[in-house]
Amino acid sequence: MTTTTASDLELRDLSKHYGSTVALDHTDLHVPAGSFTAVVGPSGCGKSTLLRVLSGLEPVTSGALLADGADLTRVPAGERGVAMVFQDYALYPHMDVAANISFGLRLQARHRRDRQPSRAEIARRTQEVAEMLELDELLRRRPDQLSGGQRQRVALARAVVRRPPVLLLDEPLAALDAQLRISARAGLQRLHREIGATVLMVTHDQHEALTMADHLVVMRDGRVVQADRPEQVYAQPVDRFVATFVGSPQMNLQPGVDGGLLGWRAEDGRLLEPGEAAPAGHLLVEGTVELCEFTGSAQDVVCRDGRTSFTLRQHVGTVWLRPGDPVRCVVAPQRLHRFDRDGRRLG
Amino acid sequence: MTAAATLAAQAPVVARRRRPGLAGWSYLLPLLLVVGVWIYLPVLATVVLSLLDWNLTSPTAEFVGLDNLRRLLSEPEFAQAAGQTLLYAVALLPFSTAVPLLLAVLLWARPGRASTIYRSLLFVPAMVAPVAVAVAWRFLLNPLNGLVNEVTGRVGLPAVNWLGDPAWALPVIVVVTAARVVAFNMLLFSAALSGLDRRAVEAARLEGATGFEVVWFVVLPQLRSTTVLLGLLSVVLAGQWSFTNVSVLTQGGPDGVTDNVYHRIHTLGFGYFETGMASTASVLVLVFFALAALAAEAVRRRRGRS
Amino acid sequence: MAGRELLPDGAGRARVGGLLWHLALCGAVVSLLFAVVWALLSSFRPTSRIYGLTPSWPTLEHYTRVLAEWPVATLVGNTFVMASAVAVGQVVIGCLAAFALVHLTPRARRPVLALLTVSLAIPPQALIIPQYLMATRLGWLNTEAGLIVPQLGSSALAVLVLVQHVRAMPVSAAQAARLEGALPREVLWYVVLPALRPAIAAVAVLVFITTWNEYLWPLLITPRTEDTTVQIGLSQFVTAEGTDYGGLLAASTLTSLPILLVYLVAARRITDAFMQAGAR
Amino acid sequence: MRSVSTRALVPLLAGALLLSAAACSASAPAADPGSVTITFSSYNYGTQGSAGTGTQALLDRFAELHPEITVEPQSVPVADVLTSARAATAAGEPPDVVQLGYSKLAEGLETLPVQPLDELAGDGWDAHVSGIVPGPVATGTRDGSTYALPYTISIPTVLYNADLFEQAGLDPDQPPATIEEVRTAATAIVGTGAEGVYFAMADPGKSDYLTQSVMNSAGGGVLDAGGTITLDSPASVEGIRQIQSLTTDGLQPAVAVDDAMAAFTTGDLGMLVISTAVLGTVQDAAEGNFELRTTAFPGFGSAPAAPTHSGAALVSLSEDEARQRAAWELISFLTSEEGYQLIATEIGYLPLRQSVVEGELAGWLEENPLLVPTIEQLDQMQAYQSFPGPRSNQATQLLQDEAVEPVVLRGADPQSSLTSTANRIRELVGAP
Repeated sequence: MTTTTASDLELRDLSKHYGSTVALDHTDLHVPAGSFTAVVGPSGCGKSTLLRVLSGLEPVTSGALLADGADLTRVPAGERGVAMVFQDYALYPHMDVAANISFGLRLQARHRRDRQPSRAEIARRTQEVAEMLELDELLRRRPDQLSGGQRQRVALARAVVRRPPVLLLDEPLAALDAQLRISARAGLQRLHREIGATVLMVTHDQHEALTMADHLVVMRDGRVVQADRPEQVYAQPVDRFVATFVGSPQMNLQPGVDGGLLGWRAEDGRLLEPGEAAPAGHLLVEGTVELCEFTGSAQDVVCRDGRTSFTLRQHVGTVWLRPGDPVRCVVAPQRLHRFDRDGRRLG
Repeated sequence: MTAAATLAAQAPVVARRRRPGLAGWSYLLPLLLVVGVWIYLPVLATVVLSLLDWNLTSPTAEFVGLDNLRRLLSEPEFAQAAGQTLLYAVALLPFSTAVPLLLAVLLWARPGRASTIYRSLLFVPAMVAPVAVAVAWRFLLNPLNGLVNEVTGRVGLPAVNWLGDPAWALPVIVVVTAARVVAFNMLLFSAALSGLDRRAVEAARLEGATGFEVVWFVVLPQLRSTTVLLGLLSVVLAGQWSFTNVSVLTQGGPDGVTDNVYHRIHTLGFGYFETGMASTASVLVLVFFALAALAAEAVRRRRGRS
Repeated sequence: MAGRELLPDGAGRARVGGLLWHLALCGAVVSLLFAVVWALLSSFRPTSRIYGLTPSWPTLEHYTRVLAEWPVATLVGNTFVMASAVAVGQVVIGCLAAFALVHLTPRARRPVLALLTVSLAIPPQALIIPQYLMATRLGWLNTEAGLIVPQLGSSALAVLVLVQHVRAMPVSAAQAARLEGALPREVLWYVVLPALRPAIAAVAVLVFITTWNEYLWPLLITPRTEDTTVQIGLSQFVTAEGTDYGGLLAASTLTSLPILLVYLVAARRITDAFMQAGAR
Repeated sequence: MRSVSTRALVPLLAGALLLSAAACSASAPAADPGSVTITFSSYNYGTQGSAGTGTQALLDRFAELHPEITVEPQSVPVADVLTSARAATAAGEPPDVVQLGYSKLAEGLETLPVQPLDELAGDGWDAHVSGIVPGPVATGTRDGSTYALPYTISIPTVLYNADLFEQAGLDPDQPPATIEEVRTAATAIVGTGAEGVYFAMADPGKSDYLTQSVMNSAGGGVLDAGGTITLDSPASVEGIRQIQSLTTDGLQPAVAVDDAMAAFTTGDLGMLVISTAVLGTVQDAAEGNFELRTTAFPGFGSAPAAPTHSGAALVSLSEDEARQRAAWELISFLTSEEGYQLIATEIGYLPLRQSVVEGELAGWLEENPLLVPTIEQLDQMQAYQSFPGPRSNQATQLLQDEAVEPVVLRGADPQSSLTSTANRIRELVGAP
């Protein structure tokens, strides 16, 4: 399934105000062409507004929006070559699946003087994308006769059939049940590879963002806090907020020297053998096990030391800790994250 | 005692207390009572009256069978009135469907304080006393010194005796009636529009649809059932909606061109006290609409739409 | 988000589109309201100027005379009682029937609805005589009951609208309540009615206005002045000696005020009632 | 089972209660033995303007004279007088005294339980009726008994705009007396740009009083003494044709009566030929615009004018003995000298007793000259003729809708329209 070249997106000092509330606050962002970029952040951080502004459904208050360098800010919604899948799918209730998918192409044919793509071409591409998303038996069904998963796939098919250079996904997996979500995740990534467009996915689920994206953007209060490869954001969180927001369980934090903070990931803690001394330079953490969360291949052990608590991950093969057991573990210096008094990363 | 058994023990209590059959019918009773006594009993009386020659006050009424029907069909006035009732239905159709739908869509396209104010203003004609509006129109349409002829005169058009000229009288009555119909149906369409999924409209915008295409391909198709319903209602009620204006402005004249079956029945029943003929005319109207309703039902069922 | 342009065509075209939008709607308002406004203005013109187009100083002569000689209060009072009683009556009957037709006796729905639809087409002019004879036999001449009860007969439209809304409601809530042992009466009261409130408001407004403007029935059933309604009162201005236009226009303005006031106060709620009624 | 039955019946009870509670609220008024209560259905009562206040004055005066009789007035729209009277009769509670328009009288006499007034009056009848103008009394008499006495009578008269007359070079003190003079005056007035004359033939209430006045004055008439329908006779047709020629020659606007009245009150119409009943309304509307004057109904050719009257008579429908007597008291007062005097001064209808004209009214007539020309023409007034049988009102409406309006306003051929309509009426009422 060929596609036009994916576009590289760029937001320059972009702001969006709804009356007095500020949804995007001088945001700067670069979305690499052809990437699968996930935008994650707490609710109200401006990620949905980002999509609505990119798609053109909302006008920009100030700043610029570029695609491959071309200024899109003033270009009307329909003419930006941007397709979007809504969170609640927004299918056309009175059209069957085939009509839903082909509506965009039929509009294109109406608008162009050469009346391209032709009726046969539209039918072919509709059939092709329907097969790709396993919808070919459902083409005559109406939206209200479809399951949640099927509706989501129709919404995807409708967006993808026009071969858009940019595909926006608004919490695409939120409405699916757990089982369907896993297969849909793989489906979306496969789809991204096949159509080669730049995909920008908005989600509140940081786990989803980490697993699916090749470019991760963390937002807060209308601003981009960090944008990088997922493993880089996971390994080098730029501040306390990113550190605790990305990755589960949350990064353990405890007061560091001179008011700063020391953070370590649950999997970076190494259990000491009874009587073993803590190696030099390593951080020693002690406590007793409060509860254990078994996840099949590993176990997250939540321990308490007086007022503070921390989580340690044990992998299969070691002796499983039980609530009430004493815990002494150490963290290697190079695995430690140091934050200053304001939560910004040091070094 | 498995869990299922204990559950079963309780179930019958619930089932026994709930008797949908009896309760259901007792809920329907007020409606059946009221419609039965005050609509269908009088219909029966009308059918009986249509077979008698009685003027309501004389003690004797003699059975004349279909004589009333023969006299009714022989007089040209009733046939003319019946034909014109259909004319009213067709003429009022755009004012009960297209015009209010257009206004409702315009208001719906730009939600906000302005559209709320416009919607309230546009609903006013539905609330003002019909007699007052009719009288105001008599002023405006006065051939000698009315405002309408004043304006058309300035533009160079000849002065028209709007309510007195057989060519113009019916269209004028339709226009005078239209305001109230547009006002009512505009609000009903607005209600239907508010039920639509706004996200689907945004999706269409993203697919490159212009404002017009969004309305034509996404919005209007979803309003088809409401439009058809209001269209049918308009065909059925057009005669009744125009009744007040006909009786106040033209009394069915000139040369009977503005008469419709409802005004004719009123003239027969109350003007001439021909109770027999008035009842016969009503039975004919009732039979016509009952057949039309059955035909519509058959068409709908054969088309298989639920 | 109020005020948000639903059909954005880019900045430039939006401004032009906006202008056209306002023009079209102002055009509609003018053409629909012209006669009503003309009637209102004419009610302030002195009798000698009421005909013709020569401008004149406004005068309250018609209003003072109407307020002095015409029983405005009694007429508006009678009509208000009649219209509200009929509205409440039809809504109660409508809700009970709609609930039963959808939840309790669905088998009865098709025949009953057919019966109601046909009843809409029956010319009221024909039924008036038998209805009048029945009402007077019950001794209801010149009484509130005579005005109200027979008009409950035209509940068909109310039922048809309410049934549509009850059917549009998700069935799950009612079924859940019934599973918890709720009686039909409780299902209606606690589950169906709260969700039906906007539709009820919409129907109540429609019935109130239609009944307020009813002419034929009050004419016959309440000949006595103290018991009759506004529309009959208005016809007293059309006399054998010619029509007293000034008085008629002043009187109809005065008697339209109550509905206009109710509407202005409740305009938001009435239009919203219609809007939500649609949303169901 | 027991709990189900009671609770399920709640909506059932609601419905039944609604109906029964209403039934018992119609308590009959307690009749105290001494006084009698009678109902008076009047289309003037409660209306705006002099008609309403005048009727109230009459009833107040009657109450002073007869404290033992309480009159309960019922105001009814003028177009629906017969309707509500017949409906009330069907309901078994007919009004005791009814003000019934002459165009509907014939049908009323056939279909309403009208009482012979001469029997109710007993021996006082001859003294009472002798002073009244004979024409309308004759109309209310059927085979020897009089069922209706004239109450509010008006005759067609010519209202004219003295200022317009002067502008057109006509002498306002020499108003036209014949149809030919009306034509010449109208031609002059049209010369000044205003409309010439308007005969209110197409009466909104579908009454044919003006049609009959024109036909009578032209030597024809709707019916002849023997009861044969003569509205299509050459003389009748000629009368109507003369009125039509005014329209075709552009001297008379082809508009509705309401439109013509509006034009007259704004001074755009020279002469308006209409019933004196509208004098009050037109006088108020014309105030300050121009000087309003009146003259008698014009003659056709050499024959004197023979206008008939419109307006209403009083009939009694009560069956009960005591109420019949009370009804006669009211009718006799309203048609007494004092009654007619009040009717003329308070409402503006014609005083139907010559004794009243020469008596108390003489002074009043000086200040209110508008009625004088008509009063002087009282003796030429013809009795209003109604078609025989229960369908007479329908026949009258047929005459007005099918013949008079199309001919006068829309140029239909007088002879063929009147002939075809005459035949339909002959078949309808079964007359020769």
